Amino acid sequence: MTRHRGRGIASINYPIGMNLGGDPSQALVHSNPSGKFTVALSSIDLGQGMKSVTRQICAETLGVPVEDVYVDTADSDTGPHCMGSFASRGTHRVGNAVMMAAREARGVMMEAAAEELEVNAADLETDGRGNIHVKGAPHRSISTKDVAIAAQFKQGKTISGRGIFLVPLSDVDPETGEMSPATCYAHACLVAEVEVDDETGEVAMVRMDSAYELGRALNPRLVEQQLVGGAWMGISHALYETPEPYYPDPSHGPRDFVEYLMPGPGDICPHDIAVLERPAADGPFGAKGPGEMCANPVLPAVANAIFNAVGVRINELPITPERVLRAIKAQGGARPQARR
Amino acid sequence: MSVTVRTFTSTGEAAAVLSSDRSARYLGGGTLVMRALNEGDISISTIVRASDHALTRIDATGSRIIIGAGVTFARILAERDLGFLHAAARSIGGPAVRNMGTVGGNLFASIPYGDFTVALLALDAVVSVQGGLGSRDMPIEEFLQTRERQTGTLVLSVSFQKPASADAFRYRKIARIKPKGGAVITLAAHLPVSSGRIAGARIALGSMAPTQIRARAAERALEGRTLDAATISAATAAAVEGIAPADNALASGWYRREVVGVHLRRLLSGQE
Amino acid sequence: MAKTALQFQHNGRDVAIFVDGGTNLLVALRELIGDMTPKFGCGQGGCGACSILIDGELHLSCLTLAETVAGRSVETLDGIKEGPNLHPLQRAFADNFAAQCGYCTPGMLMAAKALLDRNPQPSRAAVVEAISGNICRCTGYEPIINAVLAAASGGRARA
Amino acid sequence: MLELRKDIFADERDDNLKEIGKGTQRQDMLGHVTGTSTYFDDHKLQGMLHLKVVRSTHAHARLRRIDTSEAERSAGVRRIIRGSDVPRNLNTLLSLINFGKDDEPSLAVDKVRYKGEPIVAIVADSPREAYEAMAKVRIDYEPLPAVLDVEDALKPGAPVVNDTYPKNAFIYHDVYDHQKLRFGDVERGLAAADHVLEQRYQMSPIEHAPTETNGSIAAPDTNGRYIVYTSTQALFFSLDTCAKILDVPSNTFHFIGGTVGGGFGGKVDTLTEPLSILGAMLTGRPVRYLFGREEEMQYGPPRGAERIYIKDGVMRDGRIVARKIRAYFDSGAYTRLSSYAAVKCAAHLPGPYTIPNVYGDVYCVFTNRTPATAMRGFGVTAMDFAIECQMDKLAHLVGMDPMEFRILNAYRDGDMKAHRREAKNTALIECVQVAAEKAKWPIREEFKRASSRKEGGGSRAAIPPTPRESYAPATAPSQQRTTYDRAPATSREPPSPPPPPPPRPLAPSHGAARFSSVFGTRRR
Repeated sequence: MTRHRGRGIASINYPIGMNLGGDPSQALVHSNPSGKFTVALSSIDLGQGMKSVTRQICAETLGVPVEDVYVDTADSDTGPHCMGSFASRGTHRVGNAVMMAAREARGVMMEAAAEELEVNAADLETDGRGNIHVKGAPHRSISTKDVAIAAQFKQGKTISGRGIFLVPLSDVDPETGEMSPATCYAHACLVAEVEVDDETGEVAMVRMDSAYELGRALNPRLVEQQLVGGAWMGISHALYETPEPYYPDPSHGPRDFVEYLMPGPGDICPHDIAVLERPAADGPFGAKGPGEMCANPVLPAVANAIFNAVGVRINELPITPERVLRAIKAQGGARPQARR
Repeated sequence: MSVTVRTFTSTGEAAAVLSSDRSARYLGGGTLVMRALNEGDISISTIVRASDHALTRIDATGSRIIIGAGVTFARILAERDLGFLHAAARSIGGPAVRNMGTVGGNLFASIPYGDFTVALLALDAVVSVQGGLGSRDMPIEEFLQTRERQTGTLVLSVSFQKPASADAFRYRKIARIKPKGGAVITLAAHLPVSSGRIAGARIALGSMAPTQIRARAAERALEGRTLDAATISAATAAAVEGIAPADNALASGWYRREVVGVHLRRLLSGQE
Repeated sequence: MAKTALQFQHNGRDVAIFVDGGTNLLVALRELIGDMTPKFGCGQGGCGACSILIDGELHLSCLTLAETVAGRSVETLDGIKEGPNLHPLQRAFADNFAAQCGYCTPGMLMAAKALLDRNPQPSRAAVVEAISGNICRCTGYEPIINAVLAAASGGRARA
Repeated sequence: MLELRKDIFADERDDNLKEIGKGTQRQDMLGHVTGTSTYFDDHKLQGMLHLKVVRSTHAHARLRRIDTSEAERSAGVRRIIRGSDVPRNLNTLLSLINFGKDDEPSLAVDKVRYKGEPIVAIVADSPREAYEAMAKVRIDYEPLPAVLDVEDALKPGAPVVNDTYPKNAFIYHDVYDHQKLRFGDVERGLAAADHVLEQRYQMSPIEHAPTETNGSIAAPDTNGRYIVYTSTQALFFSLDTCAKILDVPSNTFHFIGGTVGGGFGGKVDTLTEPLSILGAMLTGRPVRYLFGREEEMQYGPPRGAERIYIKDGVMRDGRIVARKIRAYFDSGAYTRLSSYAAVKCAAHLPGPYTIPNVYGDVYCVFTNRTPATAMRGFGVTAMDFAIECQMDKLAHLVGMDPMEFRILNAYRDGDMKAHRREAKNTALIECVQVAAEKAKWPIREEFKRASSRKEGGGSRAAIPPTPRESYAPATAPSQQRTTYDRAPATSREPPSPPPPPPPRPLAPSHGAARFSSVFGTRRR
């Protein structure tokens, strides 16, 4: 019995938002009478953190603390249209819509504050802690709460804003495929280390090192959630998952979580991640979207690591022990490549 | 037709209903019957329970061990005298399933389930069943061959001779997912040694046939020999003789044939 | 349909309901008692989203015939808070960002609680084993394992 | 463990921000750890009914007769729903953006095109009663030959899967059975290359496996409206799809969702909502339709399988000079979103590299299996697998370090991409450099010094002369000159190039308002 270690890499990019654009999202932001804000969306939080990231975007744009903002998702009577939570479009598209709405609301808030402080709105700034003051004169200040009360009960203004973000739909040339698929791209490179059992074809993950470039990590903890969980899904796609184990023969489809294979808590490995931030020109605070691309480099990196370990190329997914073993037998045994 | 639950204190009454009502199933730990109901199995319309304490008794003090059919895997894991069965018990489900699933129920679990039964087969267990007309003991192999019919009976207990030493009984479940995964292959070996030689070897395999089976050719290769490299090699080579495993979602028959010998060798030689 | 009367303790309170024959405990808890914390993920025993404690032991409510808990104590995620305060496991899950979609979280927390109730200082391997019956599709398990270890060590970070 | 490398691209960012960049706790975390986050199924409604679906047992069959008379009399049954009860029983998801033709019924009427296709829906007082009635539905099938392989499906004489697309392929731009990408002269590039490597890759379907299965609850609301609690990933997408299928104004519905137990792309297809709403319309009661786990795994849409052929030409010094790709998306029996994925895939070619000659044909093919849909990395995941495996092989072939090989070929700011747009804001090189650093993978100094912001553009910004299609590309005999020429040992069948589709003239413009020419066929 021999177990062989090997390392492999893959580098990728990923388009942000629906291909070709044409996928709008809208947001509404409004303040209650005490200066607390609600973001109304029809967008979905399916775990990726839509509520949380748009909350931070709104707070930053308004210039108020994050505690003063809550995001309401997905009620078709109150939330304006959104294309949906897919295609890594949430942070980018919805984030931009929220920014635009928050900017408009901020404009009204600053006007209302200017009226109360009897200054020009252009001379005001927010301190991010719930106050608005004259630039360079922090003592000439009013709280957002008092502004909201004044706007509502004295000035008769609604501190609210509307936002939409739309990347115009691109045409596609039938002959050349000329098109504008996306306005920005995220990037990644990942190194996988595996251990291959040359008698059984079993592959175990040893560790991963990666670098992901995402425009800006709006919330590093949420980014970490996506990247760690996404890399797990990449391992899962690489080595385990299929609802048709004998594709294209459809027989023996799994019926439960014992037959549908995904790595368990005992199959995971350490993963060191670096996050790079090259801001996208049209991203909210430069952000792209980490959600989808994070699994993609793992699949080929694992396949390439297996080659490095035992010298076989597996061109079919998932890379089951059977496929590895067949390939090892076909080449007459494991052929470990230069250790890297 | 709705579902009726019937609870009895005596196993006799429970067995009488099971044998007379084709739609009746014994609940046991619930992991098979409740799943079937949840998934719309309308062939079940009576759930039978029995509260007889004998069903949950473990007698592990003597050389002959008796385990009630209603004993859960968690209880086996809590029983120090059953240490040789802990690996098999731990290989069933996650903690919740081990708190629910029973030894008796495992006898009815089809591939890719039923790992504990592989251990029982290697131990040459006797299954005590109660039918409508009375109870009887049958060798586990006979039970497994007639399993379809046994849903109309009530399994009371399993019993077997305790292995003479910790080394005489070995168990390994080959699963892709860790620590809880369905079996690619399950292996159990009982290797009694008499005067330094193996006498009465039993090798049992799961997922290598529609029910748990014995690797008889491998057993023959071990019989009367010492467990040295040559013997292990002979047993390994014979592991697939006469065995034609099928494809399922977890592995193909080809793969199972290819690796069963490898895993048997590792089990017999104590390798990881 | 004939219904059967059933009494048990639900998070420390006596409850009485009438169940149809064959009703599982998950349906009884959610639809008859209104405790929505245990989730349906498969009805097969494979995902652990419906995990609860019965007399302190981890069980799958979807595979539990409701009638079998008569006179017993059933604990769900709804019962683990200490008054208005979060249970240390809940706090540790939050601190470690151990939830994304949140759907497996109730079952994970109950599996973790079953472990810590018996083994307050578990090894990483024991934590892995304890949550092995629970499927999480979002996190990759690492933050969940870290959260349980953190709760066990009283909130101190652990390697 | 996550490390923020703020030092890289620092000059392009203003980091003077208050809330952005902080690891603020999730807004929904407290709800998640206390179990109070409300998912669609956590709504308890008075008198709720349960909907289950009778599914096809055949991959392809004519439905001779559907007899529900006994099921209608079954205890607890409130309503049997058949295809004829669905107001507009034909839809395609992307009709909302005017892309593709309606090709999929909510409930099959004359034919079933995949195993598990819904035929009859049963609304009953309890799940048990629904299951009992399901067993009483009699369906008389006339089995038809099925096709399950994408390349078989494109062969002449293959069984027609989906009558809307009789050639078993989605039609792009009203003309082609595939999406083209043409950039430079790939055949000349291959001819000039020192090495040519052609490989076949196959990705399996993949199940999303969210812990919460697909489902919805619909209930009559005030003013003749319906309230719908749903697991959808796209609220208005689902709402508008239901309005179309049920032929009512969209404001008939009040959709509530937003907290979903995982999706990954598997909750876009709006499979349960139309039927649960129709059930509520026909019974006047709340109706719940929740997928079981086996249903989710086998008949919930998967990420579709893809088969990919890549032929690359590379020089001894490591420069890739040509990349030619043919890819087949297995859409299953209906279009759903695969037509869109194929265009996205074409746009992604040739990966994040600057290659002067690129050629791609991407097909969306119909087979008799569960229709595929979107999943995390849609249109790209399998192609990235193929491209990056190929990159590793090419590096090996020319004896280069795989990291350095990627840096050498990486796209840079100012380069022209194959879809004829300038590359901007690129960062592949930096990712490779940082990953190498983290993994302690040595790369040479010149590669450490490379930058996405340097040495791009110039001659790399030009669109190369590209032959028109009349330049019939030679498909055989291929110029295999490497050790990789053998068919992969693990493949179940040898690669066989399918016949290239005959070039057809462009259809004349019909003058309709164009949303985009990508619409294979417009809805009229």
